[in-house]
Amino acid sequence: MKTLSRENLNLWLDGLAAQHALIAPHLEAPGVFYRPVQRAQEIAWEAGRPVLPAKEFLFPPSERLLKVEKRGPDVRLEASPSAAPQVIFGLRPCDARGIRVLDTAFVDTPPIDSRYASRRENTLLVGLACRSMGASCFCTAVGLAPDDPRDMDVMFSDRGATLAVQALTPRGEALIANLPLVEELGEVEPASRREVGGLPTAEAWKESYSDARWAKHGERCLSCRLCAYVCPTCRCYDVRDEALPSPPGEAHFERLRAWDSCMREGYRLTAGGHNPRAASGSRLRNRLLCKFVYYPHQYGPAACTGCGRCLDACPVNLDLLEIGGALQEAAQ
Amino acid sequence: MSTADGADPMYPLLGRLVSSRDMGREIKLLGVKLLNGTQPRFPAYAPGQFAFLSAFGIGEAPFGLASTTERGEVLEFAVQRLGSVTTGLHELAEGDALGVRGPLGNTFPMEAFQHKNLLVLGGGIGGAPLRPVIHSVLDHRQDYGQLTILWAARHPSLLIFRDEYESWRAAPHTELHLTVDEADAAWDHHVGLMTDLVRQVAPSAANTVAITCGPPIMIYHVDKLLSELGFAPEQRYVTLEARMHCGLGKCGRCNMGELLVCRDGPVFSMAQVGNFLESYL
Amino acid sequence: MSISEAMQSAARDVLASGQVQRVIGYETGPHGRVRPAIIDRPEEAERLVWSADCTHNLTVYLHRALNGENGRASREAVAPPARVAIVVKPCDSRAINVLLAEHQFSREQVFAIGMACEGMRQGAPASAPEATLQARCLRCRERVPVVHDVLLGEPPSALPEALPDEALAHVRDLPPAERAAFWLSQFDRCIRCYACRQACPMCNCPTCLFEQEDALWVGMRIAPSEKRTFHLGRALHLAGRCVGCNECERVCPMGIPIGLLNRHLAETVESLYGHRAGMQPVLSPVTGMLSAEESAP
Amino acid sequence: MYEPKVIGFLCTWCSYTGADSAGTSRLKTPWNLRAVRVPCSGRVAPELILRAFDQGADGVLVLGCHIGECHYDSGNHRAAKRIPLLLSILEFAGMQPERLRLDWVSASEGDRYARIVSEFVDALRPLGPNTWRINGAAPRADAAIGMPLPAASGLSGGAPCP
Repeated sequence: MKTLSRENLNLWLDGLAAQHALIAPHLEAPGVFYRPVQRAQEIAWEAGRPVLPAKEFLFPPSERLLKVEKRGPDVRLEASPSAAPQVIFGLRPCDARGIRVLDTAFVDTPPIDSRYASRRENTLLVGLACRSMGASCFCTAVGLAPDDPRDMDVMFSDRGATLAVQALTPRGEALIANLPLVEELGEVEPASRREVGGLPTAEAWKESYSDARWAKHGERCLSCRLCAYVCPTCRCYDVRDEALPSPPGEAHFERLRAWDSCMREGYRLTAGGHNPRAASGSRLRNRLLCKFVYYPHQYGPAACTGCGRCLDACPVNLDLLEIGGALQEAAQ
Repeated sequence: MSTADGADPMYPLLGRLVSSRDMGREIKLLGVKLLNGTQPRFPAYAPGQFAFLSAFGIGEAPFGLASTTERGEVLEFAVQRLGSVTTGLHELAEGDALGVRGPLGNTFPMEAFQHKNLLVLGGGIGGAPLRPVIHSVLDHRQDYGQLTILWAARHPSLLIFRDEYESWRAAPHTELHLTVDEADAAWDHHVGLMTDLVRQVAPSAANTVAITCGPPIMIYHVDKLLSELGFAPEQRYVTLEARMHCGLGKCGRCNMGELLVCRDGPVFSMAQVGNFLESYL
Repeated sequence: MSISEAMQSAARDVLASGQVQRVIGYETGPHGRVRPAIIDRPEEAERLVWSADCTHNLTVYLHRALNGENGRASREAVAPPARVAIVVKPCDSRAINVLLAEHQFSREQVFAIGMACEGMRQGAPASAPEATLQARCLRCRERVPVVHDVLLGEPPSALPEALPDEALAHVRDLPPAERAAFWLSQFDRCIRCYACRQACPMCNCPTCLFEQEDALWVGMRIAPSEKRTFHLGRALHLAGRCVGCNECERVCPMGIPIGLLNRHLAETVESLYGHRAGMQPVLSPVTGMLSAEESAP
Repeated sequence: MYEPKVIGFLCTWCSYTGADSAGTSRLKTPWNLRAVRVPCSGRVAPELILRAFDQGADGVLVLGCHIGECHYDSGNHRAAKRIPLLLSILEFAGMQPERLRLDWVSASEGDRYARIVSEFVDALRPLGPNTWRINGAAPRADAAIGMPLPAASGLSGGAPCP
């Protein structure tokens, strides 16, 4: 195993922050967030799972798709600029998997989303293994582990005075090529795992489509978008044109895209005003079935990384594991 | 977004409105020609596909292509004024610039329809994406069997492509049946819902494919009726609508179960979407 | 009989006798978290609980339930219940008064199971038993719901001294530039998930002004300026209507102290018009005419 | 001296004509005010004023008919109710209160119009540009402020790692 002293790690991170945008867990008043940091000192080391996943650095809450400039009958379109390099440090395995899941929709499935792809090409994922699982974590139920390195470019595991380092991709190799790594005997101690039951099979989710309980769950749902916006894999978006300040005689606009969620009441409205998912139960069902049935069908992987954010943050305790557990029981 | 050749499919091509013609109450047929220059041409497209039109500064919305590649390079769209984008498109004058993104979505399997009888059921503005089917059949009349068109609207003023009815009727082995929910004084055709008209025409399911487009409630009931008339799910096609934002299978807006209307559709056979139709309603 | 049992029995009775078709109360979910429970059958009443974790304001469900926007997942229309029983704390019951004044439903459609309230604990709906009361409860002197058809529990004979709103005073006393920086850093965290709005019983417009598709009032960007406009605008729409249940702040995943905005305006309205929202079923004075003395030249 | 950009919402039945009569009486009024003619001061929803500030206004002046003289009977009552509350929340959010003012000007009060606009602009000048408008991201000031904030609810169950 190769290790790096904490001192050298901090020096390296300071250096990275000077070259690229360095994003890492950072303590802001009410909690820990992935934020751009200037120095290693600003990193929250002993933090639990950050409040939000790192999705916003690849798929920002809102961004410009293009700028439109109208001058009389003429129209000029201007594409938005491309992304700058960034390193996300201290990424949790669940959040790295979230990014891999987004990749399948935005990059791996043609046509490529150039904005996402440009950010993704310019982003390195440097993980920090969790030593244990939090109360609401269920990464083990979706085939991950608290110290799962698979979706990272580089993985660090904290061993106290030193950290074990492992590069998993050529880009990761290049990133740590000049680090003063020390070869040490022994293996990295695996994180403590907790097996979490309750997650139905894709087949059982699919079978649940006409289950009467969706309506009961829907009665409690407030139709906010919290679960989708704290989710590492929810990627629905809305597109609209908005006016920009313009010089005299011209009209400037920007075409924006911004996060949207299928939990919103008017989300699935058709142009004629018909709403196929007017009922909150059908929206909840759609979101959960998207995670485990629809998204895998469209893009490959299941769109749940077991981070447990939706379990904790739901104002009315709509619990994926509880809903799923009951469905699995019904299926058996 | 970029395709294999590096073009950005979220980036619209610039076009000009070459014609804007009133077809019915608040319904216009827009003719769009792409600007010459360095831009790539609008690729060849097939019946069933759709494209996004941008009213710059207001937004973008998907519309079924109502023209065929064979009949010329002008792209035609039937646009009913409903919301902000359609209002913006209606207010454009001939010569104004607009954006076009497409063609997107799948197509009607016109080859598989050859030598079959076709039953085309269009309700209101839902008739727009069916016009390319009708035109393709009329332009290759010998390749298809009997063509029966059932055309409906809430009111005669909402019937689209009225100036083409003569030519449709004049084609060999072609029938056109009209109905409106509510007639005006000049109306001398059937009055009633599309389902009434289907019952009256009583089409035979033998060697026939039915293609339906219209409001969800019409699709649902017409489909039920066709099933009763002996049309198997594989013989019943629909083209569906959703207020999508990308048309590329990304934005997630248009899913119907595991299918995306934009990428897997908009044309579906009932064998694919029969189970979901209830939820679409 | 414990207070939870008394509540279960009240719920069972009104359902069994057909007085109501639905009861909205509290139950305990996984990991001991208390959450809303919506039950339609008397035998489900045993699920209901009452504790210092019942912090949710359930009146948010009243408008939806009585207007037929239920959670149905299929095409069949389900008739809305004619009358609904709801478990209310004193603060929640004030929301019923506001909604009654705004004609969202009629008094006859609601059977209020009032709870004599001693305050909710910090960390609710999953607090530690030794946790102290929420700050909003320490400031509150109401122990009996202003709207109730049955009252459960014993209101205490003597009330503790209500605590002053230190957080509000603190923000008010900041120099303007620091106050602006403070709020900007708070609003900056917002992700526009609209949990605050959806959890609010007063936010029942069919389409929120801040989500109109024309973007004339506020743009769709999830950016500081738009977020600030949303929060300040929403606070204004709640002036004279907010009952201080603090659900907006509780549900916020980003820890934004939204309640401060509402409390500031509630105090302003009280000092200008002597109005406290929901104490009676009367409209907010903010939407009406000036009184005779105010409009004197 | 900084010249502020002021948006004036003027009721068409009174203050808009009042501005005219200030002009015909050749009264000097600051050029800083850009008038928006509205049917009534009651039309001026607080969101319009928020929008004006978001778009870069240094000050917003709302002028309506005197109480009792509203063309629609009670429109100005609504303005009198809402705008003080808007001012209160804007001040609470850190804006200088001098930047928003509601007042009454009748059609014949050209002198009063000129006086109010001058007063308003004079009060704005020393304040300098309004920092309310945000271009791009907000300065991420850590809320290092001695106040207990609500915990972010997404935090409660996180893993106690690394």
